[in-house]
Amino acid sequence: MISPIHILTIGLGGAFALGFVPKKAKDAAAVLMLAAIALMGVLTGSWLIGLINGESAQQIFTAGFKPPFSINLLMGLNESVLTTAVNFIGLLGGIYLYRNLKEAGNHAVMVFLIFIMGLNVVIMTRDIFNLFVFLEIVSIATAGLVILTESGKSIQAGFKYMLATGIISGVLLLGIIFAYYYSGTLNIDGLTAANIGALKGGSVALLLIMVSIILELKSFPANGWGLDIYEGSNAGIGAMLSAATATAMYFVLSKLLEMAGSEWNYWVALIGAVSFVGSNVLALKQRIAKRLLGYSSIGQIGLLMIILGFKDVLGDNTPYVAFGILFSHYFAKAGLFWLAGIVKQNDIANWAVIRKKPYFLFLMGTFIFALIGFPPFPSFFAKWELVMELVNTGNLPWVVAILFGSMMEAVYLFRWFGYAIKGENENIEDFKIEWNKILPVGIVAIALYVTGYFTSQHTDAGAAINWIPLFFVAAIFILDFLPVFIKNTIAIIGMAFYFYTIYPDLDNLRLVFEAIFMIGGILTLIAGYAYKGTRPGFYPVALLMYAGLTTIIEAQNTLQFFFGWELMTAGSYFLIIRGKRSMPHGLSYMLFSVGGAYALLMGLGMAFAGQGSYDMSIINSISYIPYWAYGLLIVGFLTKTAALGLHIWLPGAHGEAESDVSPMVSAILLKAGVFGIVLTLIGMGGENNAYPWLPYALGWLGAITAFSGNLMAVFQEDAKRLLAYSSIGQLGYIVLGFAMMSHLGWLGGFSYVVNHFLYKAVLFLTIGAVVLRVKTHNMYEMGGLIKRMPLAFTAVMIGIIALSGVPPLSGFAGKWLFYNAILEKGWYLQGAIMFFSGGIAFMYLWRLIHTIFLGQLKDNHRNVKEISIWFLIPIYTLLAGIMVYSVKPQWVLQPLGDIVAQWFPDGQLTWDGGTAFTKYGHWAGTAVAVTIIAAFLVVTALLMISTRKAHKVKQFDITYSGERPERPETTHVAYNVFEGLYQAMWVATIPLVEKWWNKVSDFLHDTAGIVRRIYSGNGQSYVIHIVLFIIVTYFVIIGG
Amino acid sequence: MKKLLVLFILAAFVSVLYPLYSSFHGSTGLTEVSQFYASKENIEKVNSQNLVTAVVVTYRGLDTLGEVTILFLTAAIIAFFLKKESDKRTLRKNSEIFKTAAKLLIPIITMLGIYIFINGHLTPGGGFQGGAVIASAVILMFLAFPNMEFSHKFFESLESVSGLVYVGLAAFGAILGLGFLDNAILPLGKFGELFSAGAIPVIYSFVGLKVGAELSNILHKFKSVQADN
Amino acid sequence: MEYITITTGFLIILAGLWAIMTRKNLIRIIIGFSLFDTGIHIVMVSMAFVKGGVAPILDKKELLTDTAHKIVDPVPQALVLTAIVIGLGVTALMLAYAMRLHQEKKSLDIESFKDLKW
Amino acid sequence: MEFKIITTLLGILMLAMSFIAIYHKKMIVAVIATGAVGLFASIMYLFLAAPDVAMTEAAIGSGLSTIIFFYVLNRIRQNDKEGRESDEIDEIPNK
Repeated sequence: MISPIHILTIGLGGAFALGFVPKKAKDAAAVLMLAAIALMGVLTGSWLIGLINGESAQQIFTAGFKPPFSINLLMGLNESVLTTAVNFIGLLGGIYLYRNLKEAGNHAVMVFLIFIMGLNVVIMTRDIFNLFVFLEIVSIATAGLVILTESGKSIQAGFKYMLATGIISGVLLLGIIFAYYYSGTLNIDGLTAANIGALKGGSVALLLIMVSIILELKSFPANGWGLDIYEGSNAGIGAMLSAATATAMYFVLSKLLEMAGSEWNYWVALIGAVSFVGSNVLALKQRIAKRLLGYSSIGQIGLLMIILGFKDVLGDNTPYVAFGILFSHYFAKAGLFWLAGIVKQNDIANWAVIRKKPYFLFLMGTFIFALIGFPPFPSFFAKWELVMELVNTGNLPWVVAILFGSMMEAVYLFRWFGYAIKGENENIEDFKIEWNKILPVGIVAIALYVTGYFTSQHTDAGAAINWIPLFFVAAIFILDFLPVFIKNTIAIIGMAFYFYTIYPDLDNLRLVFEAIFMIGGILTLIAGYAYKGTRPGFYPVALLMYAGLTTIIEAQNTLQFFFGWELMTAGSYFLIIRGKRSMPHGLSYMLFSVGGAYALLMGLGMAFAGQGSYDMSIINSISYIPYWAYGLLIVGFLTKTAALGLHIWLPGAHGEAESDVSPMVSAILLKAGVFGIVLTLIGMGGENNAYPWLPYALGWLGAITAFSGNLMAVFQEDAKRLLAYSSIGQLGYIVLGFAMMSHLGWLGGFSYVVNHFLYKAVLFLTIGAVVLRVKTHNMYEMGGLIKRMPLAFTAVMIGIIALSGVPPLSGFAGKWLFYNAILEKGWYLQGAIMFFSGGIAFMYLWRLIHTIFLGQLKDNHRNVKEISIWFLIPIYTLLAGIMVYSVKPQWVLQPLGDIVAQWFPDGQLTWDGGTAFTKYGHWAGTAVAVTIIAAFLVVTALLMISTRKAHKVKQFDITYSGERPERPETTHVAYNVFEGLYQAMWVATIPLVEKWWNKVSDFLHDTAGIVRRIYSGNGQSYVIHIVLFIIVTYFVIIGG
Repeated sequence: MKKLLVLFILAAFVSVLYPLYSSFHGSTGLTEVSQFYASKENIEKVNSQNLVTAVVVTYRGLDTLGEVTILFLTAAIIAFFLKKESDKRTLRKNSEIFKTAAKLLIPIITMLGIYIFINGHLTPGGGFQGGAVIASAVILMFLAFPNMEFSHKFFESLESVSGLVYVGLAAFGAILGLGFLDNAILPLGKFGELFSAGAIPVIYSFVGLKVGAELSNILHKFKSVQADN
Repeated sequence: MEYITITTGFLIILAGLWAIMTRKNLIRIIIGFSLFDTGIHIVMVSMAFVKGGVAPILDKKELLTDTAHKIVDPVPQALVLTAIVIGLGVTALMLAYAMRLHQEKKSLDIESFKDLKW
Repeated sequence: MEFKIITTLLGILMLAMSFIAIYHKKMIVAVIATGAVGLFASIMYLFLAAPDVAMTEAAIGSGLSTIIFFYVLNRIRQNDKEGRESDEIDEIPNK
């Protein structure tokens, strides 16, 4: 193999040779540069391959003497990975900047080439003064590249950068010379052996070296100059700084950390944590895209520093974790910077323009999800490993800091993404497509997916992940140009086939949920046939959600579970934000989901602690602070069931979603949270639960959620929001049922799970279909639709009867079980609340029938048609389910009872044919249902016969009252019908929770707004920051 | 107010640096590394009379290569940074005496520069110093003949050629299997003579040419900006 | 002797920093930077000095025997050579920047270049 | 001994020059003072048995960089004359 020293020959030779290229031959210069970078890449790449295949690392000696007497370089595995990465991104960056470099002339081309070459040597060198020289090369080259596309701002940024790096490298030089004085060597390995940190002066020399490298990494808060350069320079250069330079500098830090000794680990981690959290909080107020990316880069480097600081804890896993985060950052940040250069919009609000070319939106989404650490990207697996190990070793405060910082990053990145997806884009100038700029972006996006896949294969837990659903999603994404009819068919067939292949592997508990997810999914997809055109983007994201759901069910280990959980979150987020006005709700959904996911992550980490396995069974025997662990798991799952306090995303998200999406996210998605809670409660020991306070608290939370959800539903004028609030209430029941931790409670809970799935799907599908016809959500704008849509009317009527829990329909089963369970448990107060909220439920359910279907038909609805047949098919299939369940409850409840009996064998129902017995009474489902349905039919028939001759009054026939209404809706009997109740109950409807979350958000934003003023823009202040940073670290680390 | 703050910060910074200062006791002898350089066997191996030159050109040759690159980089950056300036010149007349003196001096100074870097391995001085001296001859040329067409193309080519030769010599050592930048690619000669120390004088000469060319380029850029309007 | 020079070096470093942190004029800041650099170089050379040592140029016969005990340390000197040249490069570049900044706003006050902040 | 005294004097002189470089009203004088600091430093290097460094410092540190400073000052002064009346180069007025 060719010696890596020839990187210098190629790089410098190329740069010097560029002097001969005539000024006119601009293309030749740029091509020569690209060829040189490619050649360096081939050289390092061949080393990478060789080293992976077992070649040994090579020391490169210069001048024919061995170190420490001459400078040596090292090409080991890490070096080969990183130099290849630098050359790769350098090549892509060169292609991206092709035109800019060409226009700037041969000199600029030389600078770029030397910049890349310098980074290579910085990575490889093992001599500290040589490191200094090549760092200077890199920073001078950077200062030159900043002004590549010159503007007043970029020159300012460049000057500040020069000033700051000048001071930093001066300090580094001081440190180096004193290190030489104490140790007599400049070789990094020699310095490691000399252990100069033990001397008083030596420790200061070491501090100066370490701190200057840390400062070069633009650590918060002495990094104003770094942010300026990200903002002020060409986006292509920003990409290089963030991807290539940061990567190389990070490796330098890790090299020097070896030298500094393990005492420094802690301090590097601490500085990293401060940088990660600080930078991400300050970014909250930032609205300029490139500067925002700068903040994010600094944050990511902080995270990497934490990893480096914990390298002893992470042990052999360190490279895996560090490379996972590093490569996600490297690809994603380069991609985002490049996108910023293509889109050419400073203000993140104007990024809505990216939507004009949907594939760019996809690229942006890829990068943002990769940065935050969603699957299937490498950062997901790395973060998982990191949190698991840190929790395992009891470093909880660090985990909290990491997750808090990540959360902040998610806030601003998703806000940005939200603007891109939903912002107003009509008046923004569209951007041009230049192929040399798009190519690199596409390549890094693909690279993210590929590296993600390979990262997952590295660990046993990751290798167990089933990628088939995800590949299916990818396939349907590629077929996105096809019409709805074809894609829908493919999706349905695919899901059905998948369900068919996996159901034999599932136990009964999982089968129940999988059936809800998959059969429910297929039924709601059928409604999709009603849509015309291609419906771009719908199928990939819907299937992504289902892929996540099925992964949760199938999960054999906690990593798989979390993988599925995040996929499901991502998919549902995209589904939700498809609605017209759903963006703000989409954002809050995502943030609650991310927060919940982090709670889960921490809980799963505690489960891992001490058990050393990722098998799903570990949550059955958590031994490390189990109260916290189970509590965190439950809180995490409660974000998906929208328990009170964590619910504010739900009404908007479900209410504003598309007609066939609402049932998916309401009837189906919420059950994922329930599944998680069930798993957790089983883990807590079922009947032998050792943590009584948790279910007790959970029970109260469920009861209060049920009450407030139902109460809020009463005051809604919007039909879909009404149903959404109703879901919150219903989930409250479910949570309460499971919290009772008894056979009957669980059976009630399960019966509600099945029921809620059935009727909420019916109601959302029907109301959604009606909305599609009448083009409004507001109930007072509807009325009398029974004449136009009798089938829809029937469906809603059956649905609300099932929901309200009165006999004869299936809802009654749940209610009956509940009251039995409450009596048995003795939770009378909670029971009373439940009973009360059941009453409240009638007050809104009635309105669904009355205001939409009864009363006067509006003029503009004279000609509406019955809802689409494609909605009617799933609706009536589900109705059939409700009827079967109602008439033969034992068919459902007996199997469910068997499932529950695994953990709660006591207090079972006893069955005698179709009659269920508890110690409080009995219930014969079939008999009751048949009797009541018969009576109902008789009464209806009688009524129809007797009212044949009734006189019909038109809506505006107001001769009787003699008044002319000023606003037509006030004539609607259902308009503001509960004003009286509202007068009495308004206290309970104050959105206290929402206010509290707003306060939290305002507090963080205000803090960011104040603190970021330290970045005054004055280069002089930045120098003061740097010196202060050195002083503070000195006093903290070495002491006075 | 701000000055008070800075004073305070500097005071604190002094307390950071103080341990370095207080633990400095002067050097009583050479470090292990420099003892190695000063050992008889290695002096013979490199065969350079000036040990600093030996260190600069061979032992730490990679630094020097980097350093030359930095000047090259600076020249390139300044060239594309300041290129938007037009190249008009002011017409200034210098006295004939000055011009004649310059005509005499310029070759002498250039010769001096060349002498300095060729003898870098024998006497104090070398590529950087010689290069700087050559650059000062160029300045004199600017001053004496402000209107003369300064052939910066020549200097750019000189820069490239000497750079390429430098890199080539360095790589040649690696290709021969001796090591990057090894001076033993040329015969070592007799200690203390001009043709000694292997490739050191050759390399240092090209460093000198390169540095001279680079500095001249930088100066020319600044000067042509100055002559604008 | 080396004590005196190293003290001078450190004091010039501080003087340079003082100029960088308090003076508003860009050129003055660059002068400060140049002083800061010079100070560091003086510290480095002082470090190389060995009492009674002569310059590491072996132009006398007697220096060839037991060289290591007669000369000063050549390594820091070599490093300073490099550092001085690098310093020149950085200073020149900073000056070029200052010139362009002045063209931009017709001002040399560092306070007037705060377009990028927060 | 006399070396020590001379070195001390040199040191004091350098500090004085630095003071001038930082505070003298005329920028030209300040630049010259900076060059002088370099020049004295190179004398110091000679005392410290570092003739190579002394040569470099004299030629580059105090020679060439001073010339570049002059070029830039000159250019800025011309710029100022085109642009406005005020001559900011020497002193920035207090705001």
